[in-house]
Amino acid sequence: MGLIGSNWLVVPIVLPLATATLAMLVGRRSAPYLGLLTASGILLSVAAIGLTVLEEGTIRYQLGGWEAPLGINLYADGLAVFMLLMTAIVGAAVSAYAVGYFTSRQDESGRVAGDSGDRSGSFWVLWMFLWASLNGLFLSADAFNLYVTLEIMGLSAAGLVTLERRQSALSSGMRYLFVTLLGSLAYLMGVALLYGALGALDLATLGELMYPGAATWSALALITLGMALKTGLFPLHFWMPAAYSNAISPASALLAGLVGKASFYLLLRLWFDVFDGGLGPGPGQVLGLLGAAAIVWGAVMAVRQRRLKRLLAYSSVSQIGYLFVLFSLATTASWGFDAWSGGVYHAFSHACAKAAMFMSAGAIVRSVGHDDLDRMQGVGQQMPLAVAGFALGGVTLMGLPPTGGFTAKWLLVSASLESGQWWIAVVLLAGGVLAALYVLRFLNPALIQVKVGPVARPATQNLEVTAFVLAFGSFFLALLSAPLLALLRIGTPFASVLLVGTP
Amino acid sequence: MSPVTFYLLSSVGIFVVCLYGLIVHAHLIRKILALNMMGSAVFLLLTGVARRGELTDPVPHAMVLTGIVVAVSATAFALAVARRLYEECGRAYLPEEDPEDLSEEREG
Amino acid sequence: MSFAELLPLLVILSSALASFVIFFLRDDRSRLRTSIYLGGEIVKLGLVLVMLQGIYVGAQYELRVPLLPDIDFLLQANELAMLFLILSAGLWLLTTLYSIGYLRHAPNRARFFGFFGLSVSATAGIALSGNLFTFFIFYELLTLVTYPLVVHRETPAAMRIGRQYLVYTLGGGVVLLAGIVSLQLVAGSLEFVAGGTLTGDEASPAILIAIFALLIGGLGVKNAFVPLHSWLPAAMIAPTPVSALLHGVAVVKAGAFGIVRVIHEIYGIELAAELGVTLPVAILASFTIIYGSIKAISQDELKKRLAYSTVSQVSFIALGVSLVGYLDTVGGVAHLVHQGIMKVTLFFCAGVIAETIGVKYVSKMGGVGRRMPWTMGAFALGSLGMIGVPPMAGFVSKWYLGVGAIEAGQPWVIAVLVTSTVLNTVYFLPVLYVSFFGKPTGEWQEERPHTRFEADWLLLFPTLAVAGLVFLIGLFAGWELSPLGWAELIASRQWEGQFGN
Amino acid sequence: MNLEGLLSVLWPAALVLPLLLAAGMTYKGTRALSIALTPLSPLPALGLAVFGEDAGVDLPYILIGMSLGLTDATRVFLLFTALLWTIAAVYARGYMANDYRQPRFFAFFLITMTGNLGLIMSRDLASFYLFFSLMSFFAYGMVVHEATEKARKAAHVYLIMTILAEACLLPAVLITAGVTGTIDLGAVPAGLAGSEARDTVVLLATLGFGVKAGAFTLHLWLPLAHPAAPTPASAVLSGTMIKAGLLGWMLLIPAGEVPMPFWGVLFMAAGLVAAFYGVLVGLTQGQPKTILAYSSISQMGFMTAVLGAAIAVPEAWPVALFAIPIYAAHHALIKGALFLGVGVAERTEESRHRFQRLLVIGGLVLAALALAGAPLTSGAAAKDYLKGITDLAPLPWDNVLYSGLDLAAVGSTLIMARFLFAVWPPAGGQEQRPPALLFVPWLVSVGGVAALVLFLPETLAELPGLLLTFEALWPLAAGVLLVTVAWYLDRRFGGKPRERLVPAVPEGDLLIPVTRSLSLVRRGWKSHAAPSLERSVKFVTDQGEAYASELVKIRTAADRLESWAQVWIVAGALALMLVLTVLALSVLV
Repeated sequence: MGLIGSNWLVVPIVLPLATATLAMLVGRRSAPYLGLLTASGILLSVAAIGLTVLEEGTIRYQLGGWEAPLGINLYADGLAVFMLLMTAIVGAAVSAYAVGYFTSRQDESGRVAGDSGDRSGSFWVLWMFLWASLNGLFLSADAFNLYVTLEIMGLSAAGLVTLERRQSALSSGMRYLFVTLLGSLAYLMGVALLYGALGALDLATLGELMYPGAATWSALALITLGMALKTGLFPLHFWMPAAYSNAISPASALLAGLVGKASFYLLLRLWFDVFDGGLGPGPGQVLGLLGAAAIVWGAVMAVRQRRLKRLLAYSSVSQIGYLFVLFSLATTASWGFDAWSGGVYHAFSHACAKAAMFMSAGAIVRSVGHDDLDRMQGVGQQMPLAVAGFALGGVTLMGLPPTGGFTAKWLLVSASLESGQWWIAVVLLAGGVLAALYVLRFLNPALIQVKVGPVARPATQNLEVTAFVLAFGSFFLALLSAPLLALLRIGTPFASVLLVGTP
Repeated sequence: MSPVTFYLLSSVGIFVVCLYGLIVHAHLIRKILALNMMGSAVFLLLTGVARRGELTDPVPHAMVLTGIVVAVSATAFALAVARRLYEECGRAYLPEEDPEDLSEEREG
Repeated sequence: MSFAELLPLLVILSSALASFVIFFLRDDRSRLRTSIYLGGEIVKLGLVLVMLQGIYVGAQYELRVPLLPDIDFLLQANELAMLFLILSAGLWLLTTLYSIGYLRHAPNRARFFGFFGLSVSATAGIALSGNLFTFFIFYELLTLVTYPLVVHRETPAAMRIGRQYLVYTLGGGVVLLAGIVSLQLVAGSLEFVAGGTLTGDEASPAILIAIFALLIGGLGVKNAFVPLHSWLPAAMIAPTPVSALLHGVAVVKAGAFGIVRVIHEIYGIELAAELGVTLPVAILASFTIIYGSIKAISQDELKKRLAYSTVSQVSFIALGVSLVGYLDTVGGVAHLVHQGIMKVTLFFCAGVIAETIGVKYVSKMGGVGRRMPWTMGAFALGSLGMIGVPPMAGFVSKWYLGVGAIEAGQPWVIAVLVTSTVLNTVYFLPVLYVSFFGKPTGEWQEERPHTRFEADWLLLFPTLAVAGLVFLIGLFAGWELSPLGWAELIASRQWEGQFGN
Repeated sequence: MNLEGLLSVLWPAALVLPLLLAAGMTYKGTRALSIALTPLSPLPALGLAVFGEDAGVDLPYILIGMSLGLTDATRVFLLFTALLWTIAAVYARGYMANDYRQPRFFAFFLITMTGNLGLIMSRDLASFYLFFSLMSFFAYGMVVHEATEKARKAAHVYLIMTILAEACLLPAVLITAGVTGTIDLGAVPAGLAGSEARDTVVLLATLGFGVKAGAFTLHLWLPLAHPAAPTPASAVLSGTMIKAGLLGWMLLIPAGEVPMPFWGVLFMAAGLVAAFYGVLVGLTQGQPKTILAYSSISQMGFMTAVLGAAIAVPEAWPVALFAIPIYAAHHALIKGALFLGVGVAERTEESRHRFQRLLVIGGLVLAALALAGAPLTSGAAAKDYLKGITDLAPLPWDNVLYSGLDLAAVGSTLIMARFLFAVWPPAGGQEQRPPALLFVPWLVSVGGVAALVLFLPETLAELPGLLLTFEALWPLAAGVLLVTVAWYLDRRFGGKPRERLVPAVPEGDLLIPVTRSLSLVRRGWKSHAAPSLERSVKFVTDQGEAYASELVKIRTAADRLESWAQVWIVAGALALMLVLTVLALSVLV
C-alpha cells in the first residue's frame, strides 16, 4: 500500500503537465475534453492521497528514489492535502466553466473575436501548467523546488492575464509579470541566503538547523516580501485590482482563488516549518497588522468601486487580510492551532467562494456586455442563477454560518480573543459587515426589477450553473469542519499544542 | 574581507541597484533588464556560497543552472508581452494607473 | 441514528426541502408548488405535534454532531423549544394560506415561497438549538433567508431598505458572535442548561458582564431594542405575510428567544441577578416598550404603526425574563406566543384591507369597518389584545408581568405596563374609531370586486382564525395546554428551583 | 336534574348567553332572533340572584382561573342589575324599533351587560377586571350610538376618562394580586390590609373606580354621556353601571380590616361635595336627562360619603355592607324608571289620552318622590339605613354626615322638581301612543319602585315606623316649600331672577376649564416648545450633513491614496519598508 499510496503523489503534478503538452499538440477542439479528463483524474488522485494521509499520516516520496539534498522530495501532510483538495475542487469547477466559456463566440466586451479559439487553446495549456505548478508547490519538500514551481506558476498566471488582447489586459498582465518575477527573485535571494547560512534546502532539515542570525533574518525578510508581493498583501496590492479585473473571467477566478493562495501557502509553510514562527513574535505582528489593515482598506475600496470585477478584486485584497492575521496569532500557545487552521480554512472557503463569484461575474458580464455596477438593474430577473451564485459566495465572504468563512472566522476570533489581542477580533468581525456592504453594492442594483431587462445576450446557462454549483457547494463548508480540521491536524507544526490544548 | 563576503556584498549591491532601476524606470525593456540583472545578482550570491567550504558545493551550481533556465524563459515571455503591448497601444511604457480604473467613459 | 435523534433534524428539513424543491419550479406551476409546499407544512406540523406529545410525557430528542473542536452542532427539543416551534409551525400554515391569496397574481412566487419556507426552517432551528453555537448558525441563516423577502418587491426603495436590514442584523450578529466566542473561551461550553451553564467561577464578574453585554447587544438588534430598532419599521416594505410572520414573529422573536435562553440557560437567573445585569436589560426593555409606543402614535401608515407596536411589544418578553421572578418569567415566555398571534392578526388585517380596497393609511380608513366588518372585527380583537383588554391574550401576559413584578419587588414595572397600555390605546383606538365610525374619504383606491365574502377567502379565513386564537388563548389561558399553561410548565420543569420561592 | 346541577350550568350560561346573542347580531340570518331574545338574556343572572345564594362555580381553565359566586352584598347588586337590564332590554326593543343600526346597538348592549353582570358575579380579581373593562369599553358603543356631534363628543370624553380609569385600575389590580399573592376577592382585603402597598392600591382604586362612580372631579364624562346615549342605555348607565364603581371600591378597599381615617375623610368629603355639587349644577340644566345625570352624581355622593365612614371606622363596615347595596338598589330602580320615563314622556307629549298622560305624570312623580326620600317610599328607608352609619363615623363627621344627608335630601327634592318641570308632558296634541314595548317596561319599573318597600329586610309591622318619620318628611317639605316659593317668584317676575341668579352651567361643567387648559398647553407647545425642538433637530441634521461632507472628503482622499499606492515608486518604497520592518523586528524583538 505504501508504495502505491506514495506514488499517487506524482499524479497531480505529472498529469496536468502531460495534458499541457498534449493540449499544445491536439489543438483547440479536443483541449477542453482533455482538460476535463485531467480535472477528474486530479480529483481522483487527490482524493486517494487524502484518504491515505488521513489513514496513515504524512507521506514522503522521493522522486526516482534520490534522497535529499540531491533528489526531489515530495511531501504530503494535512496542510498540503488540504490545499491540493482546494485546488482540485476549484480547478475542476473552473475547467467546467471554461468549457462553456470558450465555446461561446463572443468575448466579454461583446465584440466578435476572431481569435477566441486560439485563446481557448492557450488557456488550456497555460491552465494545465498552472495546475501542475500549484500541485507541485503544495507537495514540494525543498526550498528550491518551491522556487521552480513558483516561477512556473507566476509565468503561467501572467500568461493567463495577457490572454486577452486588450491594452488594459496586456498592461496589467505586464505589471503582474514584473511583480511576480520580483517576488520570485526575492524568494530566491532568501533561499540563497538560507542555503548559505544553513547549507540545506530540504524544509525539514532547514527547520532543524534554523538559528537566528543576520542571514536567516534577511532571508525571512526577503521571503516575506516576495510572498507578500505575490499574494497582494496590503499595501503591496497595487497590481491586483487591475490584474484580476482585466483578465478573462476563468483566469480571474483562478488567480483570485488559487494563485494567491499558493504564495500564501508558501509563506505559511516556511514561516512555521522553517523559521519557527517567524524567528520571534515581531515579524508576525507586522503581518497581522497589515492583514487587519487590508481587511478594512480592501473592503472600503471595494465599496467604492464602480465595476463589478474590480469590486471583487478589492474584496480579495480584504479577504487576504484574514489570511495574514494568523501570523500574529499563531504562536506556540494553546490557541496557535486555532489561528493557524482558521487562516487555512479561510483560504479554502475564500478560494471556492471567490472563484464562484468571479465565474458568476463573468457570466453576467458576458450576458449584459459590461460590468458597470450602476447599470446592473434587471440582471437578477434575467440571470437568477448567476446572481444567486454571487450572493452565496458573498455569504462566505461575510463569514456567516454555515459557510466555511464562518468556521474560519470563529477559529480566528477565538484565537485572537484568547491571545488577548481583541482588536484583531474587532477587525475580523467588522470585516464581515463591510463584506456585506460590498456584496450589496452589486446585489442592490442587480435585484432591482426593470420593465425591459438588458437585451438578451448569448446564452450563459452553463456558466451560470457551474458558478452556482460551486457557490452552493462551498456554502455548506462549515458542516465539514470536523473532518477537514482533522485532516489539518496531520503533520501540523502545532502538534505539541494540540496534545496539550484539546482533550 | 573573505571572497565569500565580497561576493555577498556585491550581489546585494547589484540586487538593490537593479531593484531601484526596476522601480524608477518606466520603459519596459529597462524593467526587464533590471529584473534580469537582479537574477544575476542572486546567481552571483549562489556561486559565492558554493565556494564557502573546502570543497566546491555542487548544489548551488545546479540551482544557478536551473535559475538561468527559468530566467531565460521569463525574459522571453516578458519580451513577448512587452512587444504585444507595444503593438496594441503603441508605447513601451506601463501606464501608472489602470486605464479602466477611473475613466468616466463607459462601454455601451 | 434513532428516530429520537432524527426527529429534530426532520422538523427543520421538512420545510427546508419543500422550499428547496420549489425554487426549481416554474412560476406558473402554482398547483404543484402549492401541494408540495402544503405537504411539507403538514408533515412538519405533524412531526412537531409528535414531538410535542413526546416532550409532554418526558421524552428526549437530541441530535449531536461534532463540528469544531469542543463544539457540537446540537439540536435538542425541550419545553421552551416546543413553545417557539409550535408557534412558528402553526402560524406558518396559516400564513401560507394567506400568502397564496395575497400573491395570487404576483411575480416571483416560487422565490417568495421558497425563502419563506427556509425562514421557517431557520426559525425551527433557532427553537431547537441546544447550544449557542447552533443557535447562532440558525440565527444568521434567518437573517440571510429573510433578506430576499424584504427586497421581494425589487424596487430601489426596497433594495435600500434591504441593505439597511442586512447591515443592522449582520452587525448584531457580529456582536453576538464576539460574545459567543468569548463565552466559549471563558466557559468552555455553550450548551443551554437549565439553571445556567455558568457557575460564576469561570472568570471575573467584569468579564462575565462584558460577555453578557455583547450577547444581549447582539440579540437586541433582532429584538429591536431602541436604539437598534430602526430596521424593523423600515422592513415593512416587504409583502404583508412577511411582515406578519417574519418581522412580527420569527425574526424579532429570534432575538427575544435568544435573550430568554441567555438569561435563563446560559447565565442562569441567579448568576445574572448576582452580576446585576438583569436590571439594565429590564430598563432597556421598558424604555423600548415606551419609546416604540410613542413612535407608533405618530405613524399614519398602518403597517408602520404596527411595526412600532412590534418594537414595543416584543420587549415585554425581555422585560419578563429579566425581572428575576417566577410569574413574570412565565408572563414573558407566554407573551412570546401571545404577541406573535396578536401581531400576525393585525398584520393580516392590514394586508387584507390594503389588498382588497387599497387602503394603507389610518387617516383614510374611514368606513372600512362598514365595508369589511369581519376584517375590522379581527383587527379589533388583535388591537384590544395588544392594549391588554381582558380576556384577550395580551391581558394574560400583562397580568403575569405585573403581578410578577410586584412579587419580585420591582413595582416600577407597573408604571411601564400602565404607560404602555395607555399608549397602546392611544394608537389603536383611533384606528378602530375611524374605521367603524368615520366616514369614507372617497372611493376606495383599487377595490377588488365584492365576492361572496368581503375579501378573498384565502385572505379572510386565516385572518379570522388567528383573531379567534387571540381571543381563545386568552380566554382559556388557565387550561394547562394553553401557551400560558405551557409557559408555566417550562418554568416549573426547566427552571425549577431557580426562583427564590 | 337537581337544582345544584342546574345552577352550575346557569353560572357560565348567564354570561355566555348574552355573548352568543351578541355574536348572533353579526350574521344576517340570526339577527332578528337575537334581537328578539335579548330581553331574555339577563334572566339566568336574575335567577342566580334569586336562588343562587352561597353557591358558585370555579372555571380554572378560563383566564387565570375564573371563579364565580355571590355574597350577600353582591347578590343585591346582581338582583337589581339583572332586573334593570331586563327592563331596559324590553324597552330598547321598542325604542330602537325603527333604527337601522339596531343590531349594532344590541351587540354593544349585550356585551356591556355581560360585563356588568359578570363583574358582580366574579369572585376573583382577574375576572372582575375582565368584566369591568368589558363593560367600560363596550359602553362606548352605546354612548356613541346616536352618532350626533353631541354623542361623539360625549363618547370621546367617556373613552378618554375610561382609559385613564383603566390605567389606574390595571396597576391597582396587579399590585393587589402581587402583594397579596391571591386573586380571591374574599381574601384580598385581608391580604391588602397589612401590606405596604395598601395606600397605593387604595389611591389607584379610588381614582379608577371613581371615574365610573362619578366621584367629584372625576365625573366629567357623566353628564355628557348619560344623556347622549339612547334612553335605555342611559337607564343602565345611570342605574347599574355607575354602581359598578361603587362595588369596586367595596371589593378592593380593605375597609372593615383596618381603620383608614385619611381615606375615610376623603371619601366623606368628596361624597358630600358631590351630593351638593350635583344638585347645584343640575338645577341649572334644562335637559331632563342631563338633570337626571347630575342627580346621579349627587346620589352617588351619598353613597360615597357613607362608604367613607365605613372606611374610616372598621366597625361601620358591616352596617355599610348592608345599607349601601340597599341604597344602590333603590337608586338604580328609581333612576331606571326616571330615565325610561323621559323616553315615555317624550312620546306622550302630544297624546290625547288623558289616562295615559296621568299615568305617566303619576309614575314620574312617584319615582321623583322616592328619590327625594319621601315618606312611604323606599327612599325613606334607604336613607334611614345610610344614616345608621353616621353614628359610627369619627367625631366631627358624624354630625356633618348626618345633617349633610338631610340637607342633600332637600337638594334632591329640588332637583327632582326641576326634573319634573323639564319633563312635564304638555297637554293636547296628536293621536299617538307610546308603543307598548316602551310603556310596559316603564310601568314595570315604576311598579318596582313602588313595591321596593315590600322587599326591604324588615317585617311588615316595622315598615310604617321606618317609612313614616319626620326625618323623612322635613327635607321633602322644605324642598317643596322652596320650590313653591321659587315658582311663585318666577311667575311673579317673569323668569328674570332665574336668568340672573342661575348661571347657565354648560353640560360637563368642569370639563370646560380642563379642555381649555389642555388646549392652552397645546398652543404653548406649538408656539414655543415645538419651534425650539425643530431648531435643535435642524441643528443636529446640519451637523450630520457637515459630517457627511467630511466623509465625502475622506472618501476622495482614500481614492487618491489608493491610486497613489499604485505608482511604482510608492509601491517600491512600501515594499522596502516592509522588508526593513520585518528585518528590524526579527532582529530586535
